[in-house]
Amino acid sequence: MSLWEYANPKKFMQTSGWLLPIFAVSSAVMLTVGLVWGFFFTADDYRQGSTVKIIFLHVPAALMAINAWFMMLVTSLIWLIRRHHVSALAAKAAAPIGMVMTLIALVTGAVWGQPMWGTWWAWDPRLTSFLILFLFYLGYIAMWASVENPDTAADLTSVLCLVGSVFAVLSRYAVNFWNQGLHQGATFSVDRETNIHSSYYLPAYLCMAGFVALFIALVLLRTRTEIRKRRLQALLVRERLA
Amino acid sequence: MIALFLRDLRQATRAGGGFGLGVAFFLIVVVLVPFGVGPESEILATIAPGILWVGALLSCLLSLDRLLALDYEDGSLDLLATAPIPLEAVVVIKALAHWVVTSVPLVIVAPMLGVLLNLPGGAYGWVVITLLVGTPALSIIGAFGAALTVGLKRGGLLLSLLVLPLYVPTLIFGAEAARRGADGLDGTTPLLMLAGITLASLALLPFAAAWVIRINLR
Amino acid sequence: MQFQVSDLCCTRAGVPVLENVSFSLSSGQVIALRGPNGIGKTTLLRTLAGLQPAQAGTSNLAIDQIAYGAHADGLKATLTVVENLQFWAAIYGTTDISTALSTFDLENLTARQAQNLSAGQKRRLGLARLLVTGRPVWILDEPTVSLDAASVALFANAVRTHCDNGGCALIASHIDLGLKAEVLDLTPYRARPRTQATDLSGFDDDQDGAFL
Amino acid sequence: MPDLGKYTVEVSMAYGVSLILIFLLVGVSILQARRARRALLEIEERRKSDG
Repeated sequence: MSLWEYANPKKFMQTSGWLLPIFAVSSAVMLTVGLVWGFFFTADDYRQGSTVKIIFLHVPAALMAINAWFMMLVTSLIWLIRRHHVSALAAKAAAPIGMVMTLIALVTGAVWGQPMWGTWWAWDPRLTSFLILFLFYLGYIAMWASVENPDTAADLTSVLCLVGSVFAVLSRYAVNFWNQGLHQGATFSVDRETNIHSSYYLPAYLCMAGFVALFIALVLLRTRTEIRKRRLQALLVRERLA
Repeated sequence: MIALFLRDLRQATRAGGGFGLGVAFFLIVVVLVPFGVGPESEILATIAPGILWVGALLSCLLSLDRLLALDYEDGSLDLLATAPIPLEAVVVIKALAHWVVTSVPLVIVAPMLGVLLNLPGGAYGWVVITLLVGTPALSIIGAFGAALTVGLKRGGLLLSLLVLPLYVPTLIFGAEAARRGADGLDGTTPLLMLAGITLASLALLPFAAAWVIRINLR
Repeated sequence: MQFQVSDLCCTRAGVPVLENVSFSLSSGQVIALRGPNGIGKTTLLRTLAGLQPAQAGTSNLAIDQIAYGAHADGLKATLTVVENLQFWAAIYGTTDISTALSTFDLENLTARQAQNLSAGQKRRLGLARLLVTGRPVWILDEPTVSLDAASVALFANAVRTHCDNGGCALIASHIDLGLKAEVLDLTPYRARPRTQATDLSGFDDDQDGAFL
Repeated sequence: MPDLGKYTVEVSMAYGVSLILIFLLVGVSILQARRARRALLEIEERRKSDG
């Protein structure tokens, strides 16, 4: 019994088949409870008013946006080293989820910034980093879409993910440096961790757990789809050869 | 390897090689900016270092899809991959030739175009130095992007999409150093960062690019 | 020199096309690859040249003994005949290009740019590249395309001289070159498509079987 | 609807857009999953009946 057993498509399909509903249901429950609680039953912050409620979407989405990329990095490495197809397909499956999460983080960040900072968009280091992350997701997905041979596509996107990760980290530091440089604009950044009142903890954790479960459920579902598509393609090739 | 470098240079300078196109594009970008933002010399002076950097980056990007695609189409890349020199060296040499053909002219004309943008006097040296230090990184990162898209029929647009986010740190440090210079401050820190990026890219990306070319040739 | 290729399995776009290809090649020998279009001649040659990995099997042809000649000649349109040849000579660390020029009757074209050559002349220049590599094993993919009868004879002569000097060649070609060549027909090596029954849940049991 | 004070538009917009995006993602994923499963079943049935 080892982790690599799940690299077998059949085994993966079996296991993910019964894991998927568990994660889907638990994510739905946690998200509903967490978001309803957060939206309807939390008090306004004394400084930020009701905008503090955006935190229940913003923070988990941002968390998942980064985690999704991290997962893609790990699965890409597994593909490059051990050549397990499922791993490469999981990376492919996770990319659109990560991109949507990044988009949510950006949109909620902008909406939050409007009343707090007086502007929809500020080149705040964190927002900027997420914008760059969004571009990386875009490039990664475009790369998958434009290469025909699935194995070549998996190889190319894996290397892209590897190099992209290095440059994403580099960008993060560069952006920090850039905006704290001459332009003392960094007064914007809201220190979310120390500002948050303890009554927000529980719904916030619930939402985070809900987002994690949602991410896992979606990755499983989309990986299953990708495996089937890949299989379909293989069968068509076999028919053509036969 | 010198032969490869000379071949690329010779090819670029012959008819249809695209030599000078980058500089022309750079000129057009710089000339268009004042029409877009207005003729106030104050504003132009503030944004001049940034415009010069963005213009250099775009002209570099413009010529990237020729970097490897031409060799792929005529079969030279196959033959180079089976030749005695390592593919990593091929990538470095080709990026170097690309740099000499596109970026070096840019560095030379940048001060002249700075005049058009009312670049502050102290900034000329900084712009030239940052471009000189930063553009090799643009070429080698671009070579990696070109290697990723080399097998694709219409890879040009995808190439830009892939390469632009990779250019962000280089652009930030390069433009920041130039801007600090323009404001009469010390830009050494971002300049060192820029040099670091260039050196690290030169050291590591050829391996990634060669890896990707081999994948694409399969 | 004796090269042994055994049980080689080649894939094209991840799909096996040739299985268990085995042959041996010794110095002075010419092997002509035969087989219908699409059987995988190019794939086999590219695999041997080290441009793509073999799925299984071994070949003791070292990459640095092979001069590979593909469909495309790898010529630069704006460079002259001499410049093109000199470039490849420099890449392979040789200096003499005059033999190559004379063997393929290119001496009158030396200053002509490659873009102004006819298709046959280009091909001859592409083949002349083989001579400046100085490598013993020639792996050639359809070398005689667009060559006229006289040029084919030039080429056959070049191969003969190469073999007399201890080299050898593996040539995929549809026409008879007039060489004393051993014929290797690839038809029996065509990979059998997997036809094993698939259950409804849809996946073969082995690791990657579902995808190949 | 709770009293969101002067930030009603912003907060409801953040929730609205996010939920729409999430539902879109889930919807598209499910749609693609169905389509892939149907296509695969179809071709496997065909292969079976062909022998």
